[in-house]
Amino acid sequence: MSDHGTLVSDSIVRADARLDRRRRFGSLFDATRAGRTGVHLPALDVPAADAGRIFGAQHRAEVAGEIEASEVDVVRHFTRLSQMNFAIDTALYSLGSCTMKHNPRINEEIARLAGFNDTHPYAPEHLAQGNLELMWRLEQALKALTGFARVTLQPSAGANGELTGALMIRAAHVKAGNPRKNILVPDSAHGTNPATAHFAGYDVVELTSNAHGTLDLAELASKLNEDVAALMITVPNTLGVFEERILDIAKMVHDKGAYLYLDGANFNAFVGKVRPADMGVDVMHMNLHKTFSTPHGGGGPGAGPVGVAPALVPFLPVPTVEIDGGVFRLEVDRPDTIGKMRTFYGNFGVLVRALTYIVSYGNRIHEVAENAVLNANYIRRKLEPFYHLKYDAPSYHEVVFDDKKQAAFGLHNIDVAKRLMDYGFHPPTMSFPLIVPGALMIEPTESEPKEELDAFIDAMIAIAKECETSPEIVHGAPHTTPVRRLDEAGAAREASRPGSFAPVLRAPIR
Amino acid sequence: MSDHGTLVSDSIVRADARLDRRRRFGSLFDATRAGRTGVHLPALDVPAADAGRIFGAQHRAEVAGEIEASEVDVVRHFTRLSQMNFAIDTALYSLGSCTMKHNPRINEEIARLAGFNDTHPYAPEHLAQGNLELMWRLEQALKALTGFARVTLQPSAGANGELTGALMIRAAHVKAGNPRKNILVPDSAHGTNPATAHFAGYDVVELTSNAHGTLDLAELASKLNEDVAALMITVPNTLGVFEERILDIAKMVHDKGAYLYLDGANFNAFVGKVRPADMGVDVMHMNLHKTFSTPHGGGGPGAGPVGVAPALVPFLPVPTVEIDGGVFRLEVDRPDTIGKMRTFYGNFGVLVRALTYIVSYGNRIHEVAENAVLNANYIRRKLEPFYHLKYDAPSYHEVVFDDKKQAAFGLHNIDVAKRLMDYGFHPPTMSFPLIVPGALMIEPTESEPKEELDAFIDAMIAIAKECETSPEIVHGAPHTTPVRRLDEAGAAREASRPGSFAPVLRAPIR
Amino acid sequence: MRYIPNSADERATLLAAVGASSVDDLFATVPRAVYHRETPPLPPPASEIEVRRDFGALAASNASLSDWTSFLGAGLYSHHSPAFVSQLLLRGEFLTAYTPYQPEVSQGTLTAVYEFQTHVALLTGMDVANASMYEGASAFVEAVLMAERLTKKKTKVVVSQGIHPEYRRCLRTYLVNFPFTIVEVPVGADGATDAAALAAAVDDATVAVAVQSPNTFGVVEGWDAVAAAAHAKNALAIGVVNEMFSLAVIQPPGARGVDIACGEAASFGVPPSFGGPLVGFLACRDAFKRQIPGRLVGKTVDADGASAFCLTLSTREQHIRREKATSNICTNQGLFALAATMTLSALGKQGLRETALQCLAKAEYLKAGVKALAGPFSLAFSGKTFNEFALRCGPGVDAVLRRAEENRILAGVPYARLDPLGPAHRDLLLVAVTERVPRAGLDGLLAVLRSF
Amino acid sequence: MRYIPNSADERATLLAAVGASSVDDLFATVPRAVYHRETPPLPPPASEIEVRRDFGALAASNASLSDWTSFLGAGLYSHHSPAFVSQLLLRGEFLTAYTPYQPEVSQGTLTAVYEFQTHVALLTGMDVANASMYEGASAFVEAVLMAERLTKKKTKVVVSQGIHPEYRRCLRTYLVNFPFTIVEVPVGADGATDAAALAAAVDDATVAVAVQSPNTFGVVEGWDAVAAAAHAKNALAIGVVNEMFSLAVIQPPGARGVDIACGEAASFGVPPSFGGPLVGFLACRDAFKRQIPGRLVGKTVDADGASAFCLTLSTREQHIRREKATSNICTNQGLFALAATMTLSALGKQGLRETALQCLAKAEYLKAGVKALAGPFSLAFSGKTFNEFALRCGPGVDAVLRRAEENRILAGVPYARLDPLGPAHRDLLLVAVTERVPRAGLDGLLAVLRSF
Ligand SMILES: Cc1ncc(COP(=O)(O)O)c(C=O)c1O
Ligand SMILES: Cc1ncc(COP(=O)(O)O)c(C=O)c1O
Repeated sequence: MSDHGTLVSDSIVRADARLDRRRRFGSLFDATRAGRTGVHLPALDVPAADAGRIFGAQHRAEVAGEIEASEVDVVRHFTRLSQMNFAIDTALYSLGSCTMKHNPRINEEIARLAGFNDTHPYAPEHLAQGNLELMWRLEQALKALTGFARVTLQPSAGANGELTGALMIRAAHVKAGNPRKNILVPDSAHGTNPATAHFAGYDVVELTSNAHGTLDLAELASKLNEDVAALMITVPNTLGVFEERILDIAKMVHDKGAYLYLDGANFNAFVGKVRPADMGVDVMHMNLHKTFSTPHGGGGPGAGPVGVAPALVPFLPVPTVEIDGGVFRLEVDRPDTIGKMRTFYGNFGVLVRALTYIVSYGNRIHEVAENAVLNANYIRRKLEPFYHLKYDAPSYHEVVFDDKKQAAFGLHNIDVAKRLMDYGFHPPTMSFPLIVPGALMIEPTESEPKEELDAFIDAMIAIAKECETSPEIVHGAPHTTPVRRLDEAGAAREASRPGSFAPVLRAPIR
Repeated sequence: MSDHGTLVSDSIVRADARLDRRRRFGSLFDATRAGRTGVHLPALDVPAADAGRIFGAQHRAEVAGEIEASEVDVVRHFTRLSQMNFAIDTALYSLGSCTMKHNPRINEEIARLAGFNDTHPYAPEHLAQGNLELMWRLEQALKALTGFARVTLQPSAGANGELTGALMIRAAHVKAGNPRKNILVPDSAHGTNPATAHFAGYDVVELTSNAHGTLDLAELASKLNEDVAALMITVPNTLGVFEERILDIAKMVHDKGAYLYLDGANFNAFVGKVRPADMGVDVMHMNLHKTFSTPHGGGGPGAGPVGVAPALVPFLPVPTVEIDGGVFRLEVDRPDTIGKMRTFYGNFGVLVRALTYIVSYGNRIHEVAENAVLNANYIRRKLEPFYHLKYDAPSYHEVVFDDKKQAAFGLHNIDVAKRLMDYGFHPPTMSFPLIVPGALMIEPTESEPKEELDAFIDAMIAIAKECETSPEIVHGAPHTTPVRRLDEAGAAREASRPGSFAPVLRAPIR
Repeated sequence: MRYIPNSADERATLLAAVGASSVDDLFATVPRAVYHRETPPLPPPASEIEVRRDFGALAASNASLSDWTSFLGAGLYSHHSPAFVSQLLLRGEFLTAYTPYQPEVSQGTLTAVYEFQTHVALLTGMDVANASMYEGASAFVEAVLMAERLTKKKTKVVVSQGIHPEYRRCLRTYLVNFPFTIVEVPVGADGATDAAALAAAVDDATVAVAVQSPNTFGVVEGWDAVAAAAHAKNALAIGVVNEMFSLAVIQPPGARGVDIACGEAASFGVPPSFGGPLVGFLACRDAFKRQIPGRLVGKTVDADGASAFCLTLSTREQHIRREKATSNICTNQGLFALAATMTLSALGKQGLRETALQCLAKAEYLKAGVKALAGPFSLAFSGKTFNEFALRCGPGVDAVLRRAEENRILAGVPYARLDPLGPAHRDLLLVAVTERVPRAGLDGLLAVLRSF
Repeated sequence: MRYIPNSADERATLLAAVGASSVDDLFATVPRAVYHRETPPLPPPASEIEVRRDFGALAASNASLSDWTSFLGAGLYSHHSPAFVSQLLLRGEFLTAYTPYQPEVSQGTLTAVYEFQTHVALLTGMDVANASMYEGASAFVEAVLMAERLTKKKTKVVVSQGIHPEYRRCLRTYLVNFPFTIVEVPVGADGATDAAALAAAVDDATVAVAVQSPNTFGVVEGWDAVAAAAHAKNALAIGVVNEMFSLAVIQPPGARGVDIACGEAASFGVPPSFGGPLVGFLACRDAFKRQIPGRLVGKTVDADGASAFCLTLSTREQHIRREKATSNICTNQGLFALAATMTLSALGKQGLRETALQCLAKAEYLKAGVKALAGPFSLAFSGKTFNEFALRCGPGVDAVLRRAEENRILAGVPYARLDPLGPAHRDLLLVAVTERVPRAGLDGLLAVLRSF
């Protein structure tokens, strides 16, 4: 374990890459073969319709350019593609803020039951009682964990939850007579926070973090006034630091008639330990695809339920799920509602997975937070001698190092990140927090075993040493991935070129 | 496509293998951690039992040495393990005689329906009508495709089907007054054939193949006598050659009162084109895990149904599935039955998959055979200039080359096989037919697309050229697999060492 | 707990290593007043055995489309999903990966997203499509916001009432704080948007003109008129599609002058799942691509010159541009965009068309059946339809639904479900049909109607 | 056809390349008299939609243990299978691989098989286990044949009637052509094999003495007596186990002198699937390993010295030794041995024991309930049991089954199902219980009994 840093420069004989089937995966569009098909339907059992006659000039004769492939081709293509991905199912995924934790398979099994998966949202309510009960139970569980008066399950992801919350805040201010103008957002915030504030019709006023990475209360006081609709903070923030003065902050905000919005993407750090409503939070979204372990699926889907204090309940999006005499129903008639954030009721399949997860942990769910924080602190402690830590306040679920030490050798966070791939780990987050240049934001989550943490730590230390001894190896990394380091600037240039995305059509649309 | 043979000697920088998580997969027994567990049961809802009191001296306090791991550890372990496997889902699997064809996913879905998968064989028959109907329908379909009077679905795999057939033959001879002594088996036969004959209580008399790789009728005549219980042949045989004189052979066999047994492992070459019963075959097993596409699962399970001519029907194993007035039932009372080949009724789950497959092809199932034979012939035609073909009779579903040309450069079939892995393909079969020393037995199956056949052909040609130009590279292959060429002799030595398999026990059994 | 690997001993080792004497130490900066030491107010942990029992019972109390004959659509259509799709989605490499920020270890996801974009572009006749939006309605809102950015300083959007009421409701919800006027244009007797009214509603302040086809009554609209109305006043034409199979037999918006196409792609093998997760899409002409919201995958090369894919034009996005971003979307619908891509790959050109033709033929069969009825039912509109139509129910929608349920038939969606508080169309039932329903199912519904 | 990639054009290209003018040319050596040009006598191809409908209906007509309270066992016990198992089994790399003949590209399968062997060895207390047998009964036959090879020239096997009747039936079937005598020894009033009769039956010609524990009546046997009886005459002791969870609370055969252990390992998360595929196992003492049938995975190193696994001692097998092989087995139960390995890994030491203790406690609860009944039921035997016992049914077995069915309870397996033509034990119902059945289910069965 301890003799890290030993480099192995292996000369290996590869087969000609052009001949190695394992290395020839492009788009299936480049492998399409005329005349093939991968699905076969029942024989048509009603008279055929003449689409040409029915639609006349609006008829389309074919979707030119579409793939033609057999089932075999398609199964192989996607199996091969998957083999080029890194995933939490294979190793520690240090991507900070993304909470890449174990995704239990029972959740997938339950979400795939035909009684959930193959149900239509417009089925009569009496034929959807199980679905409604599930949503109701999830709301109760989230209320219990947050202390809020109600929780809407409708938002499709975290950012959508933020917008839902901001719109409710605005609706409440409007109802009170003045929509107000600004939302305060600390400079450490995730990009969705300012973007959301903007899309809710507010101007963003940025708050500069103090030396601990937390809110500067004097600055907050100076910027808080009757034009401020809300303060939008993240707890623990994106540095992994808890806002120690949260109770004071809440009071200051409330004193000005503003609302306190909490970005709950980091709920994983305190679920079961602290109820956000108790801290004076008025609105909070939760990322079910983080804290509650629904899989990220290479980009989504998520779900971003929003919990609210009593004052905001009238503004919840419709419908809500209500229970009357043991019967569940959808309530659409809520006069002060902001309206709808999407079709139907939310990412129901994600809700199923989240409730399965919550029920599986039950009253031991605080162990999630405890172990997430413990694991992050262990990494911090072990890597502190090797990587610079700009903010040294106590870490919760994640720790944000930076590349200051490595920069001395001409290497940057991206080099460390890419080299980590050669050791079999997913790199940390680098794109934020913006207040840490060269950030390496590491979040192990509670579901990493000690030996995996140790292996990750060893790899990080080995890389720190490589930066000193063999910078060119780190700079040239990764060396062992399906593709080498990409030209991302070239991608942007290519994307900007007129017509660059246009699918190759062999014939005009007809 | 045509510039094969270009070698790329790449010098790449790997991470220290000891630090690369992707390369550290051993047995989970080596990664067990005290105190972990991956399954959690409902709280015990009846009074606890005191096992120590109940079993006294027979009580066992723990299974010392057993794994201790969390669900996370286990999911990761097996995901990582799988990534070290080659599979038909990723590329052409040229392993001859094994019929590695596409395994449709609908078969897996159907076999996993709780109404099939979670049913008990001793449930009352009226609560298992769907299962019995499925077995009955599969028997009807196999009868339609083979022309046999009946088919037993009980045997667990091909070899078990062979034994079932041989036992029925013997029972018939016994009933006729003389069990007879020998079974004739050609020298090209798969190893299970002679082994089966032996376990059925017969002596094996080997028949030497003629210059075309088929039966020498004169030799057959000379060895056929009243001591012969059966002739056991494979059609097409393991060289991929059809017994052109099969009708004459059947007559010769029957004239001596013997039975003609057909090893139907190669049914894939003629399913839907020829009914074995029409050729005079009396008994044939089918490998559902070959012709009928049930997945091999890294070694099994299979199913080896056996079809029989009317004379052998009385001897079928019990139970059979019968239909009376629309109700399906299990018949156990068959006085001349050989008995039972296993518990229950067969590898039911495999039967479900096979019937799903047959129903999906329906009356186009002969296209399986046509395309399997076409693909094999295409490979043969393209590789003939580069690899030696000992028997040049027309090929059906497979073609057996050998390493005569490569031997001139000091290389053998195993070297070609291992090098093929570097090109991303699974090697051909080498262990038989015994009459082709240095065999390279290639079976592409019908489910390979032309471009995959071409890529395989290009790889084989490139290797043939490498044998001439860079024999050391071929000899040292594989170079790019999770492990390099294994010391198999060392494995046998180690296995023979006393106590070598004994699990490491940290404590005596208590 | 089986999801937390470290044993109590191991946790103690970690605690010692970080120099904490207890877990509470790690939470020292949480104000004591709100820090909980007691266990959370939830029941004890449930085992898999209990979870299967408990959730199995919930699921069993719903009407699954696997067991019922369903004519439910209204924006979400239940098509065949090939068996391999749900199984390959379970591969951990797809399921448990994050957004492909690190392309060297995400080529699988990236290639698939690029293919998704290409499928959407081909189907809609557009030049560029993004990596997915949440679902149809929010995709529609994003299309309007995009048009606003492209046309600058304009303040009005003209929207057909043939657009799904929930989409229009979302537009109102999201745009409430923008200085925007939303003008709705009704449909005519044929069920299609009143072309004259549409053209009349457009003025120089108009950002965009938006129409859905087939529209919420199932009626096929003419894109040319929409484009003409928009372009006459330098506005953009937005085409909404939520039954993507229609594009295999009907001219796509991109071929008929529409500038932005958006909507729902769940028809491609995405399970309905009580309405989510689905797969929104947004596609546009090349000239507008720098204003597209959400993720976009593009092509590039690696250090060895090998071609590869990565996320690109990310300066449009919130993690770079913050409040100036084209949208606040971050997490999208990756896994179900993948499901749609897999399904489209297997269907291919031939399967797409065959499925569309079957849907069309079955809907025509039903419509002919309705016309042949003597009873109190009629087709509400005369326009052409694809696989859904509005049935005017003399006996009332509820009576029809109930009678059908007795035969394990879900007869359709009452228009009132889409627009619960609106006054219009209370007697309309939206009846949709896909290739999943055999003729016996169609005849079953006709028999129910005939029984009135 | 979607499973055959090549299009008609591509097939024509291939045909041209091989120089054939039609597919028929390729079949020229098939005698014309038997060569079929017409399509096979089967219905037209079924689509996935039709397959789901058709097979879905068949499946729905069976009693699934997921929906019923089940006390069925009798050699096949329905235990919990963790959710991840069936999902990981779907990974193509496991599912669609062949037997690992080429170890360099099969380390996944090989490692898992080695683990399976290790689990079996640990559980049974043996030194070596093989890669799996078909199922319990054939494993038992192979154990007897192995004993015959090891003891040479002996001709008799002594078998307890406590061994599952189907296992004994298989033994008779397979051995019919060997010059063998099978002597069966009855069980006593406690349900255990009559120890004196057993010892008396063994003589110098005896190859092996075989006993099952828990036996087919659920009764726990004493291995020591079996080993003593066998070894007294230089025969081998064979221990059959088909409820492997018992080995977590009861001394294993390997610790008590037994030489070969065999049976069924399906209890470890393998779905019952109407009786197959299951997972036979065979384990033995080190000294006997060269006579073990079937595949065996061993350890070795690669060219770089890295440790790795491969199939070994294959000179025992049919592909090398042909008629001299230790068995004709080739394909085994790979995938389900993997399922069992996954399940065992997750259960681990703690889960194994906890599951066993729950089974035991629930069976004891039921037995106590039966004893407390006033009615016409009794425990048939007095011996100790693990999770199954024989219930003597005064009202007749069928009446009990029927009454239970009305309450969606599968009350047990009539002994007559195991031995349909035999005369004995017609009034016995074998009642088995596992951790899957909650107390309410146990009480439900007791209520049924109480109603008589
Ligand atoms: C701190 C924080 N806030 C908000 C978000 C946005 O959540 P989502 O991606 O679900 O929209 C994220 C996740 O990326 C996040 O890490
Ligand atoms: C020609 C032939 N016969 C018999 C068998 C034995 O079949 P199984 O492995 O199913 O026992 C095989 C398969 O390996 C085979 O290829």
